[in-house]
Amino acid sequence: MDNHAHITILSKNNNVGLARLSVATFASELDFTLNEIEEIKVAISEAVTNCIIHAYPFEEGLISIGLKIVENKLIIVIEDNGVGIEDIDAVLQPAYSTKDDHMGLGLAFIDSFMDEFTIDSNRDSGTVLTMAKVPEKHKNKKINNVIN
Amino acid sequence: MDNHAHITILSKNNNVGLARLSVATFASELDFTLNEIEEIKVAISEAVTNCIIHAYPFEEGLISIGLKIVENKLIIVIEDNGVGIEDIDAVLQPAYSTKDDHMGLGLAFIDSFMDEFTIDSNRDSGTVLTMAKVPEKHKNKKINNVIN
Amino acid sequence: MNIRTESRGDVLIARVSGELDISTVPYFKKKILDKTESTGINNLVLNLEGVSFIDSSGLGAILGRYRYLKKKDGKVLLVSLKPQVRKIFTMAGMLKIMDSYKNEDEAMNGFNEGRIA
Amino acid sequence: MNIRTESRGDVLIARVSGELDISTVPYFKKKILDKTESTGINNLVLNLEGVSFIDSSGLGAILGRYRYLKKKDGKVLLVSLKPQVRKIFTMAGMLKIMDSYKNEDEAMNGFNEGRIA
Ligand SMILES: Nc1ncnc2c1ncn2[C@@H]1O[C@H](COP(=O)(O)OP(=O)(O)O)[C@@H](O)[C@H]1O
Ligand SMILES: Nc1ncnc2c1ncn2[C@@H]1O[C@H](COP(=O)(O)OP(=O)(O)O)[C@@H](O)[C@H]1O
Repeated sequence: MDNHAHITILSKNNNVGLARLSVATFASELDFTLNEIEEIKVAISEAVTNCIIHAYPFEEGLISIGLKIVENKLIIVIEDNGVGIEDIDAVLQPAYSTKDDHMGLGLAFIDSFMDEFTIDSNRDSGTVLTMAKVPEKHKNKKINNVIN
Repeated sequence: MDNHAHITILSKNNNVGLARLSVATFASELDFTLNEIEEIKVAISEAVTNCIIHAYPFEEGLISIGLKIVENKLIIVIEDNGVGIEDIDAVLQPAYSTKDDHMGLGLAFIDSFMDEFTIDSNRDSGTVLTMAKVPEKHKNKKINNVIN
Repeated sequence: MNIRTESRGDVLIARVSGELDISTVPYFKKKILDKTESTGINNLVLNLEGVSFIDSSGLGAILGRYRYLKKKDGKVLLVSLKPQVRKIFTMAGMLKIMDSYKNEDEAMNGFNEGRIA
Repeated sequence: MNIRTESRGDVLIARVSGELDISTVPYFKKKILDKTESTGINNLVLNLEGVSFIDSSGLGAILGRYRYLKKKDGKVLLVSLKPQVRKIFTMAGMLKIMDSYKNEDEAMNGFNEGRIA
């Protein structure tokens, strides 16, 4: 059942849909509900949009999306070689944005919708977002096992 | 408008849908009709299925899908590191298959549905399929230009 | 991929929906085989109205059912092929060996006419 | 992304369908701006029934229209939010500043009640 895939796209607005759809299709191998798939789509959309807007503000760059299924866990690694993040703690605050007309909710959405979420970033060498999600169904199973 | 993307998947039955959907989404940036998108989906399905069945008959391997839009042309390169093809002329014949229960129509479908199609293969180093398609709309334009 | 079946006399109707490719062919084969064996019915009406995608693996699976049932003097009739699905069947020459009908009723009539003749 | 608009008195109704993300936000902004400017209407009913996806870029674009029209004493009302769309609006706290209605008629009533009060 374990699977993995890798997608590289250019940081173009049009490619956000491609990223979202590919990841949703890959994720559908697991027992996610439609609602959970929607949450994954929002997380991908936010992460890829951040690469387009923030990581590569001046010219197009590459966005790498690594996908993995290990047992019942979907693991997604989104990587850019863009400008990087100076203060990771700051950007993780909801409503914090380094751009005036942005809501600063992207990373907060990712954090709410995914079970695990970490950021690694270095000024000028880029940013790596790692996120993971397990279908609710399987989480319940685990809890039931503990209870019984 | 030019764009490119790259997808790597494992040679698992389940991943054919992912390949098809990703390519269809990427292709939809061009002016393809729904019917043409369906044709592209069949071509991808055949090429990726061949990698799964023929290129890696014994164990899973990687399938690489390169996507490019250059002006109005969609270019797709599908590559495996599998067993390779011994006699390319032979396999290009419709109804030719090296497997008993297969129809031998995959490559014929690709050839009908795409405008350009070439195979490069070496025994034991794998196979590269390159195909390209231009939306009918734009082909007509070219012809009109010549006529006028 | 979803397959619902119904038997009407000596005809099994299978209503297939979803994508028929290498990932769903094993389920398709097993489901049709199980149903024809458990009912002993050798005539099959394949309603493909809900099939949104088919490639040569899907065609191969249908051809396989056709050959299997033909050996038992059964027939396979096709129903409700969408234009893009019909195109694939036509290109493969499969409409030369299997009849195709607009709807299930016409296909059932197709069986009965065959019998009177 | 598809946006159809209709004016009813001093209210512009915009029926949006498709995915509202960074790739469609420029079209959304331009379409709403053009229509409100050309009609001089500052009240907007956004019918999002056909919106199958929205992320924070989409929310940002709607918030932008809200701020722009508010400066002109206009209002933005939301109509027909699907559950997953409503969740995103709620999480962003946007339903605290914009009212949401089941359908267009109720939203139009919402405007009228506001006026009587
Ligand atoms: N891939 C990235 N590269 C560089 N900076 C980023 C990246 N992703 C996020 N950031 C920074 O984190 C901030 C917060 O991001 P987010 O919560 O998504 O809100 P927004 O995108 O609306 O600003 C951004 O304003 C930006 O400064
Ligand atoms: N990627 C590949 N690697 C190795 N052999 C291949 C590959 N693709 C096609 N072939 C060979 O070409 C033949 C014809 O392929 P095709 O026309 O798709 O029909 P089928 O898959 O039904 O056999 C196959 O039977 C196989 O021998």
